[in-house]
Amino acid sequence: MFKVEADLTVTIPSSTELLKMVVELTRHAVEILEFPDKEVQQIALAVDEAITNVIKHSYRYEKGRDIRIEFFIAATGLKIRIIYAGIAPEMDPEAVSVERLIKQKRKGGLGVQLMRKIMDSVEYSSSNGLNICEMIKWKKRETVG
Amino acid sequence: MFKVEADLTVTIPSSTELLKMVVELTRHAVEILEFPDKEVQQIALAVDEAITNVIKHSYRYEKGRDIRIEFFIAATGLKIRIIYAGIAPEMDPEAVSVERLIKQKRKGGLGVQLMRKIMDSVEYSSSNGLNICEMIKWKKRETVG
Amino acid sequence: MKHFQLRSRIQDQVAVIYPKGHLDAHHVERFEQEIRRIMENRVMRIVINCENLDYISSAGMGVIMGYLDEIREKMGDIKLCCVNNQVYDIFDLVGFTDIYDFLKDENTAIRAFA
Amino acid sequence: MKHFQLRSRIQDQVAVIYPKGHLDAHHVERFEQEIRRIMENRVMRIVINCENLDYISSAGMGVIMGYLDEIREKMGDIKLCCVNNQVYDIFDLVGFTDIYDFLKDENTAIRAFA
Ligand SMILES: Nc1ncnc2c1ncn2[C@@H]1O[C@H](COP(=O)(O)OP(=O)(O)O)[C@@H](O)[C@H]1O
Ligand SMILES: Nc1ncnc2c1ncn2[C@@H]1O[C@H](COP(=O)(O)OP(=O)(O)O)[C@@H](O)[C@H]1O
Repeated sequence: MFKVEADLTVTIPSSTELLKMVVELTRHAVEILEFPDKEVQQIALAVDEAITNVIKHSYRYEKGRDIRIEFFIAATGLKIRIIYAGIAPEMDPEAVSVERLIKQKRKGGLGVQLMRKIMDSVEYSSSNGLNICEMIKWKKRETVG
Repeated sequence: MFKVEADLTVTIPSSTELLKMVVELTRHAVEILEFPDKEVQQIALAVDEAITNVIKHSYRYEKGRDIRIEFFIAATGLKIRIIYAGIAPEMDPEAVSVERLIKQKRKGGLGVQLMRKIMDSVEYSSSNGLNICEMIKWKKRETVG
Repeated sequence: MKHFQLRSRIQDQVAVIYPKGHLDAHHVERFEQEIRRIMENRVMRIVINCENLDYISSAGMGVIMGYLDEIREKMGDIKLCCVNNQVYDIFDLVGFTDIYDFLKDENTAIRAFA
Repeated sequence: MKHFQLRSRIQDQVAVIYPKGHLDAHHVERFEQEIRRIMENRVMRIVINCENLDYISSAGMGVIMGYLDEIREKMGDIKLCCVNNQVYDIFDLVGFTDIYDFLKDENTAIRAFA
């Protein structure tokens, strides 16, 4: 399905200043696949959420740490792999409903939920001090070709 | 001045389809340095020209070859390094005036001239089958800070 | 070029906030400060006019979420208006559309408090 | 989303081309085909209305350059109009502003042929 080597790779330093750049870069990369406009926007948002979490949770807002984003582009869909160091993510944090989050006066807790709603699969893994977040979005039948 | 490692790295396959993505990515990266808007646009154009030449002359429009773009961001300016394989560029092709190009019915010959007009320095080098195009733009006094 | 801008005003004891552009984790502090400043002035009726909001990530939505409980306890509310389709779809994905009132235009949103 | 679009029309024996968006090496073929199609129809008076042209690289400028000699030999010309400041600066950098007429609006450009 996907090639072994990424079609497009970006390495950025951990800075929220670069989030918008990554979002627009993702939009462009995804547009090439001719996903519907709405999905293009949402996939870019999923990448924003993933990278925001890396900066916030894994790097605790420390600047200048590496985040590598790899795009694997296939006729049937798109795989995005984010590789980073720092604190490993907790595995599968449970989704908390917006109602609960509001009652708990939480200002977060939506990022991973959004990623899972937008993408067809979101997987976290860690080994040897490197963490990987891998997301896949398949093209729907009616949008292929 | 510039760090040894790039602040931002992008590796793309040789496809003119991705030129616009690179242009917008460059705009974003350069905006962070607070260059004046006009210079932001023009630096992005210089990168377009450099990459277009790589795809056209070094890779002869062959798709899927790697082009690596490194951004080095410093308070005093910006260095952009483009690393690629394929046919090594001729060293310092002479600038031909637009008048001459028109008389010769040429549809090209402006790219490197534009790069040199926009950037403060443009240097090509090759070794071991790898080619490098390195461009520097300094921040003007009045725009620093 | 500013990617995110913010202004607000008060009309009929309702604070109207106008976020503009791209609201992500980088710009969220500015947005949160504004909501808090309004609440510190004891205004608990807030309309977020999203007419010029092109993009919002969960960082921005977190702010809209985090103060809602306190605001509603104090008999206020947060209402949203003029949300474009793309941004609306995102609010819908996370379930905001069940919890907040989304109004077509600003006047309707302000009058909804009366 | 189409990054580059092109249409053209003929008025008073002048062809007016409307490039729109981002004209780079990826889209230049479409632009070149249009110029050649116009010339094959023996129209040698061409106005390029750049009102909606956001971006042009040397690939696009090459097309404007490559046919000028033939067009002028055949008593025609290429004139540009409605160029925004950023694009004008680029045309100026390469020296186009010494060689081509740049007009404020389309009518003036068309009438400049009369
Ligand atoms: N890259 C990451 N590294 C470490 N922990 C993470 C990472 N991404 C998510 N998490 C964990 O998952 C939780 C849920 O993430 P999210 O839904 O984005 O909410 P928020 O970041 O707003 O708390 C986080 O609070 C954090 O504990
Ligand atoms: N990356 C490159 N690899 C090989 N040759 C190059 C490269 N860049 C530029 N050149 C050479 O320099 C010449 C001038 O380039 P340019 O000014 O962009 O004009 P054009 O590409 O339109 O011919 C090219 O014709 C080519 O011979």
